[in-house]
Amino acid sequence: MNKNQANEFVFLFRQPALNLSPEGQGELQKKWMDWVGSIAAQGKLASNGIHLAAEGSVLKAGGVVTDGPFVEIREILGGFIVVKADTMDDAITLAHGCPGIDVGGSVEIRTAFA
Amino acid sequence: MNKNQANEFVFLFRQPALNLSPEGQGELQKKWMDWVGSIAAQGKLASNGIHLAAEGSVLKAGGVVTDGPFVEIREILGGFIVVKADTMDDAITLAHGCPGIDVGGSVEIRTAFA
Amino acid sequence: MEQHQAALKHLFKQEFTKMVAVISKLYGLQHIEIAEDIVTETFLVATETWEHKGIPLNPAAWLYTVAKQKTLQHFRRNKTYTEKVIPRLNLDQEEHEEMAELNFSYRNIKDSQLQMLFAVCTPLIASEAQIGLALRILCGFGIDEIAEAFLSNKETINKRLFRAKEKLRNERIQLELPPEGEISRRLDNVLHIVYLLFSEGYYSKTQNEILRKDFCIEALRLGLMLTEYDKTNLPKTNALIALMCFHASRFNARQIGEEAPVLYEQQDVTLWDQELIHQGIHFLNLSAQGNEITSYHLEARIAYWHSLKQDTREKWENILQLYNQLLLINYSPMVALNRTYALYKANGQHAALIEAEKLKLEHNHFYYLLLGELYKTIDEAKAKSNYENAKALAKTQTERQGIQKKIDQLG
Amino acid sequence: MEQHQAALKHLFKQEFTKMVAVISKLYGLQHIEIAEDIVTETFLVATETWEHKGIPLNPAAWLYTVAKQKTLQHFRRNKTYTEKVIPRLNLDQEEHEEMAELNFSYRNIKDSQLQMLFAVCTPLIASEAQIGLALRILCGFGIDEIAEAFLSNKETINKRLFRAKEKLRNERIQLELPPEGEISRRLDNVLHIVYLLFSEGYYSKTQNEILRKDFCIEALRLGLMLTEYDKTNLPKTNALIALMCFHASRFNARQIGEEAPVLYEQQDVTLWDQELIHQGIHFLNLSAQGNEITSYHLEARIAYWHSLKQDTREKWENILQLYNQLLLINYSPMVALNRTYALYKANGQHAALIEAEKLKLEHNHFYYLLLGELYKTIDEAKAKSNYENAKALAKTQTERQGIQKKIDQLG
Repeated sequence: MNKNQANEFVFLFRQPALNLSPEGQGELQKKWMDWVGSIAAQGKLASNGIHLAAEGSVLKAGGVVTDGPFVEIREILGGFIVVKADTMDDAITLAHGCPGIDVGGSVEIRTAFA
Repeated sequence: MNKNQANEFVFLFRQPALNLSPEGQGELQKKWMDWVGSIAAQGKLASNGIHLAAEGSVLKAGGVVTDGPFVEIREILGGFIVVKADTMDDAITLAHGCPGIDVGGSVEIRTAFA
Repeated sequence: MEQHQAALKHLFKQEFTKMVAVISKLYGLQHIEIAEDIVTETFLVATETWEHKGIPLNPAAWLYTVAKQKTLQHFRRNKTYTEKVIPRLNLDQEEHEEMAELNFSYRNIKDSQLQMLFAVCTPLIASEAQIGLALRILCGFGIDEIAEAFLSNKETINKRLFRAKEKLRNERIQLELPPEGEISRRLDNVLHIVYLLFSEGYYSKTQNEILRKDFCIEALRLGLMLTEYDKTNLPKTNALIALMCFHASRFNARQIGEEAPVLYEQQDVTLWDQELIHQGIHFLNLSAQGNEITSYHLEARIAYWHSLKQDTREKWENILQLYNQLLLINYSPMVALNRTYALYKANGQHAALIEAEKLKLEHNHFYYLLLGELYKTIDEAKAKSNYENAKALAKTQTERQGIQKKIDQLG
Repeated sequence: MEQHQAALKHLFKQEFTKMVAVISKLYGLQHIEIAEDIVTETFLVATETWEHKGIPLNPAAWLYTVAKQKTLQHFRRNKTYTEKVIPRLNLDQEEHEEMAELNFSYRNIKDSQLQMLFAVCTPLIASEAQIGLALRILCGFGIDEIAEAFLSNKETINKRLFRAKEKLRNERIQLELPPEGEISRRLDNVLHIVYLLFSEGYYSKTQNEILRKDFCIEALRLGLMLTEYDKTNLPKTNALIALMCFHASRFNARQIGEEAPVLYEQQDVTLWDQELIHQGIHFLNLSAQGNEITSYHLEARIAYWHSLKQDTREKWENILQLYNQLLLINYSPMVALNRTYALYKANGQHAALIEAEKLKLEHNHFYYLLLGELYKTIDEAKAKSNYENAKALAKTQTERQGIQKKIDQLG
């Protein structure tokens, strides 16, 4: 396996819909930047990823379309980043401190391949 | 809003773990390529995305780490692509025919922003 | 005598590019027109002399000797040049002392030609101008031939070449290889131009079959030239050569006299050039080294599958998957159409129709031709209306006649 | 007389770059050494003449006239040059006729200098060589000054410059602006070199304060030169200028006599140059146009916040966020360390310690300095051992002495 590819992990961020004031939102946003900045400061950020708007639809068997991903999945996927780490354990260590976790969310850590 | 950004949507692919023979896997892979090829043939593929290995971990509040994303979420996120479409409805139309749906999966369609 | 003339013409064409490259190398690319003049004068002397005395044993060496004298004379005779041109030469001290001595060694000819290839294919010149310049300077075609290939006239081509050379001068393009670190990137542009040259022959509008074949052969020759140097003999170079070999192998099959190009499905496979197909497979194997997969790789593999006579589902399924990959690298309407045609051959009309209807290439007559083809056995009325659309959008009388035939064949 | 000498030196430095650019423009960059010789001879004549007859009313015009004569003489006198150099000139016919006439118009000087800036900053030359060349050719510094700035000797600098000029010749760099479509991309390299020049002055190892300031001023001048042309006056250019203004404003505060650079927190803010800070804000506003956010934008904003005297949490929170963004664009150990320092000032030692421990920059003495600083009020033993690590890794005696002071100040 190619070394460059083996060492990339995707962090998937899930978080329930929050009802925050603009200040609260700004505060959370700052915490996110501090957390991503911390990973970047360690030279371990491979890609800043894509951010997803909350609105969305889910398409399922039989052409069933449900509004928003909320119905089935309690925690909505808000975006992802790609990090560099030697092992899955190192990647999990990097994921610690993610501000989404403190507001009821989770980080899913997955090995990436092109 | 910037026009280029407004018109990009992310397709998130979820699918239960499948127990396929190598032939079955090859067949499904071909169907995926045909489906992505169809979107690309319409000139509507913005990025071929990142593919995710099945193994993974989920980090939650209190530092709880669970093996694999399967525990909580029945359908595992397998990857994503980014498509160009004028509206969410057009994006949903593009998502139709995704081979993951036929094997018990779903496509979540979300507006992307940088 | 006819044959004698043709042989001479062939020799001149070949030596033209070599001598122009070597003279330009010495006096700088900005004086390419002087180099052309000297070579043309050399050919005039050769024609006259050889007519009386017969062709010498080593005609190339004879030409080089005369070109050397002409060059010296040219620069001595023209006082203006000594004052205005010599001052602009790019000479090292050693080169300067060898000024009187053009170097027509095998190595120097090859080096100068490769440098000329990179100079003409500089990204600083628009590719349209590069094609004409490449045909003249790199392949030695006459203005009349280029005009014929482009269905144009000599005056227009001369103007276009003049502007291209002016551009070479203004951008101060040097006759040299790019710095080592940039060769692979610059090579992309060179390969692109070589492929455009090939396509110019393969899809040319002219009916002059010999001329069109010559274009393809010249493009192949330039591609092979790139394989003689380690730095340019990359997998993508081999992929492009493989692609050109496979295409060229069908050259004869595509032609029936002066008729329109024969559709792939109607080609006489006994006319396919097996030698070129084998060459293609050889270069296709070489291209598989390394990790980079370029569009040339995918197109060459598609062409390889097309070179197999049997019309199996496996073949079309492979072609379909290659087109899928090609679309991920580089979308184009023609690739989208070809992908849909492969889908039709692999999975049938109904599957292909659904996909075809999504393409909405409403200004493309090939799109309506494809729709007509797909509807033919399903809905004759729809087939007819699509063929009519195709005919209305077709650009040449020949194409319109071909489409009318299809309409007539419907029920 | 001292002052008179200094004024002359300043004039010569300024005119050196102009005259070398104009002469090189005419005779080609490959003859830059001849241009340098002519200008140096011109200065010799000026020194001798002016000592007896006094400085003329328009010294620049006087120098231009002598340089013109010298240039003509030089090319007439040297028969070898007429035969070997003249043949290599790049002249248009008109230029050729004006050969005797160097054009020292304001416009031509500016154009030639801008072209020289792009030529010296070609990506084909390694940035190390570019710095020396830029200091000599673009800024007019003497070999002795460059040697002093680099803590090197004249011989080494001369060798380095010789190799850089050889590279200019071998790569056949032309004295010209890049084609329009490439200017923005090539500008990135020019801005990079200008910033390196500035840093060479700002962070130089030499104790010669005047020389170091001169480097910074010259870098600023080159930046401002780029704002005089629409095509190079882009938001990123303004961002770089803003950045240099903010940094330069603290130049005096950073120095206490011949001592080591004063740490930011210990600087005497009354020594900050408010005029330069206002200039910085002006260019920072200009840089906000357009969508591109370069690292110069982020660094200039950080420098802006540093220019505010009050040490508020808001200030450090803003600096922290800007460093976070900077890391997303471009990771470097120094940015990672500065980000952690900002975190300390915004969120306290404990938060910063956790982050600092993760950086693991084990070969960087600034890393241990930061750790020592963070442990100072938490764990003196750990503070001491980190300072000891820093001392062991520090590269100069001055640094080691400064760190020893910190150790002595602990408990």
